[in-house]
Amino acid sequence: MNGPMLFDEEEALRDESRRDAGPGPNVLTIDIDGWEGPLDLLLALARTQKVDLRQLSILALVEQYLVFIDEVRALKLELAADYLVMAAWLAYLKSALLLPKDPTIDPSPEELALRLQLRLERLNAMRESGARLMARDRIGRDVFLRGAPEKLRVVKARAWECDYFELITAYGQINARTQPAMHIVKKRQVMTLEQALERVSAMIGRAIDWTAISAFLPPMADPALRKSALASSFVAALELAKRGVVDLQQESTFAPLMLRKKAT
Amino acid sequence: MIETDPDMRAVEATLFASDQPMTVEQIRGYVGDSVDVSAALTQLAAHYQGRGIEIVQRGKAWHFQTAPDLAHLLRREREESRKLSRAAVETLAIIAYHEPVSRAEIEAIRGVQISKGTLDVLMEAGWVRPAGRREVPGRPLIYATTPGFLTHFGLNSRKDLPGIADLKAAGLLDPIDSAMGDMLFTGEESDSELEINENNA
Amino acid sequence: MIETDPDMRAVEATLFASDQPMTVEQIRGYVGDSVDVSAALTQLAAHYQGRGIEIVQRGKAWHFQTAPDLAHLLRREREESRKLSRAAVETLAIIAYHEPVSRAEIEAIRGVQISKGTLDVLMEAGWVRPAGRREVPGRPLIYATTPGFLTHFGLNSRKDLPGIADLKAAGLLDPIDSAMGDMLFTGEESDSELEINENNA
Repeated sequence: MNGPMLFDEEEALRDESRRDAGPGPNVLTIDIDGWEGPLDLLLALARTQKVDLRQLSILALVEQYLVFIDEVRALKLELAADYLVMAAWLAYLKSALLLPKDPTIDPSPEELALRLQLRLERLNAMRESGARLMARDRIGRDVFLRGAPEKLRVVKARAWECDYFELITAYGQINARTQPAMHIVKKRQVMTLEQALERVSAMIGRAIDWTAISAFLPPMADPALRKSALASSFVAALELAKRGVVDLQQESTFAPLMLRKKAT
Repeated sequence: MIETDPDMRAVEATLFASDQPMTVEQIRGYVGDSVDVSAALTQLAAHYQGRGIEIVQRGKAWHFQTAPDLAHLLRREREESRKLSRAAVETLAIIAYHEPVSRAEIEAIRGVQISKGTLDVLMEAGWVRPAGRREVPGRPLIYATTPGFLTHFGLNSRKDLPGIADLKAAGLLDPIDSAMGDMLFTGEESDSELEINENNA
Repeated sequence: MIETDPDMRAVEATLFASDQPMTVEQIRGYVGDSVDVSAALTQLAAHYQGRGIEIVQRGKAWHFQTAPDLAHLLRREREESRKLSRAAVETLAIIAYHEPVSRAEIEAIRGVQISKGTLDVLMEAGWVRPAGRREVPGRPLIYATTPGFLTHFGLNSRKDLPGIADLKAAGLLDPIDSAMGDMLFTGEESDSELEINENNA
């Protein structure tokens, strides 16, 4: 036995006949590698009985297997372990079948034998089905498809999407982008140093006691102007202190800055 | 006259031009919704009966092919189609007749482990595909055949698998345990056969 | 009956399976010397007349093909809509507002070069067409919009396009300034922090 079965019909037939000639007692050219495991070997042996597998003599099969294995071992060919495991199991099965029935043994040897037979039947069924499948009218071997089909084509037509708003917005943005840039500084309300000097000088005249600088700011809400007024009033306070018009006092860092008219 | 029926002409031309088997829906995508594609295909198939080429249905898909009895004229001697190993053929048969089936189930039937390449070869050929997982411990992958399998082997459906009805009737597609139950139940006959054989032995 | 003529069947299958047009001699190489290939071809050609497929002779070789009048079926259009790129929208807008306009003029207005593909896309969309050449040195191509452009954007004429003043009024003209405004606005928030300090003061 050699190699995988090829699905050339002739070769398959030749292969089959070689298999069926099987490993008879006179066959010395035994190639154990040709078998796909013990079940495969068992099936090939079973087929040499030339009966329907349902009529198979399991005892005869066991005998065939054990003889075969012995021959192989006599030739000092190496056997894979699973063949030996199967041989041991079959030897057990054989003795169990031959011995008087012991109802306590479960599963019974008859059941084991039946199981083995069923497995062989199933493998055989699939092997035959496979061969029949391969023998069908297969595309590229028995039936042929059209050699040069025109082929169907799917032509992709692209529809471009763009809506009106996008179009005019784009134009607006081009214009905005390409218009010569002119930078105008926004007018801010500020209190100049002069204004602050005037305002603080006027107000300090009326203040007798220490007064926080925030009291000198214009009371209106605009925070921008308020900030400007604070900065200018602070500088004005320093200026007035320099001129000797006011006293300044701050208890600690970030504490309110206090102003008072300098005592004269 | 058949030749001038515009629907049939359209279906004929479409299927003929295609390099793939086509389903009714796919054909309709080309010939338009107004055409009764199924009817046209049936008529065409009848029309080509006995000719050198034929229209066949494989699963849901249809295609043109040469008549099988002309294989001897067209077979290219040198370019033998892919040769499958025995393991691959058996594995394919087991998947086809038992699908969906797990690797362990395939191995149980064959009595040997499947080598890594075997399933790959079948999948590469486009005949077998993984078809989900079996909801048992370990969630093994299960395998089934493809539409391409039906096409390649000229099967209209899995029911056309050679001998599948007989195998089913004989219980040869059932797992051994359930088969055992049946046989022990109907019992006697096979037992007695076995006994006879034993006597022969 | 024609269907059962074995010579014709053989020639039909051979020609069908071939991936090349075949001469009478080549066909004979497959079907055998006993077959009158020419006669079979002539009969087949007659047989397919008016059908969805036909057998034709080109030079010395014969082949099957689908009927030419059905070619439109074998091509199926699939629409695929895609958004116009930013560059394409701007280019289209410039052409619409300034037409007819040359590529160099478009680039001058956009302030950026346009890639060759941009105008192609607009022409493919059917919104822009070449509209002659500008009679200046180099005679550049000039572009204009098409009636399809007006239809697509729901315009009666180009005069319906909003003018610069309209765009300005709609706030579409100065995206940069408004962005600046946003920044000033967020700037004020930090002012309030200062105020808190003032209050503390």
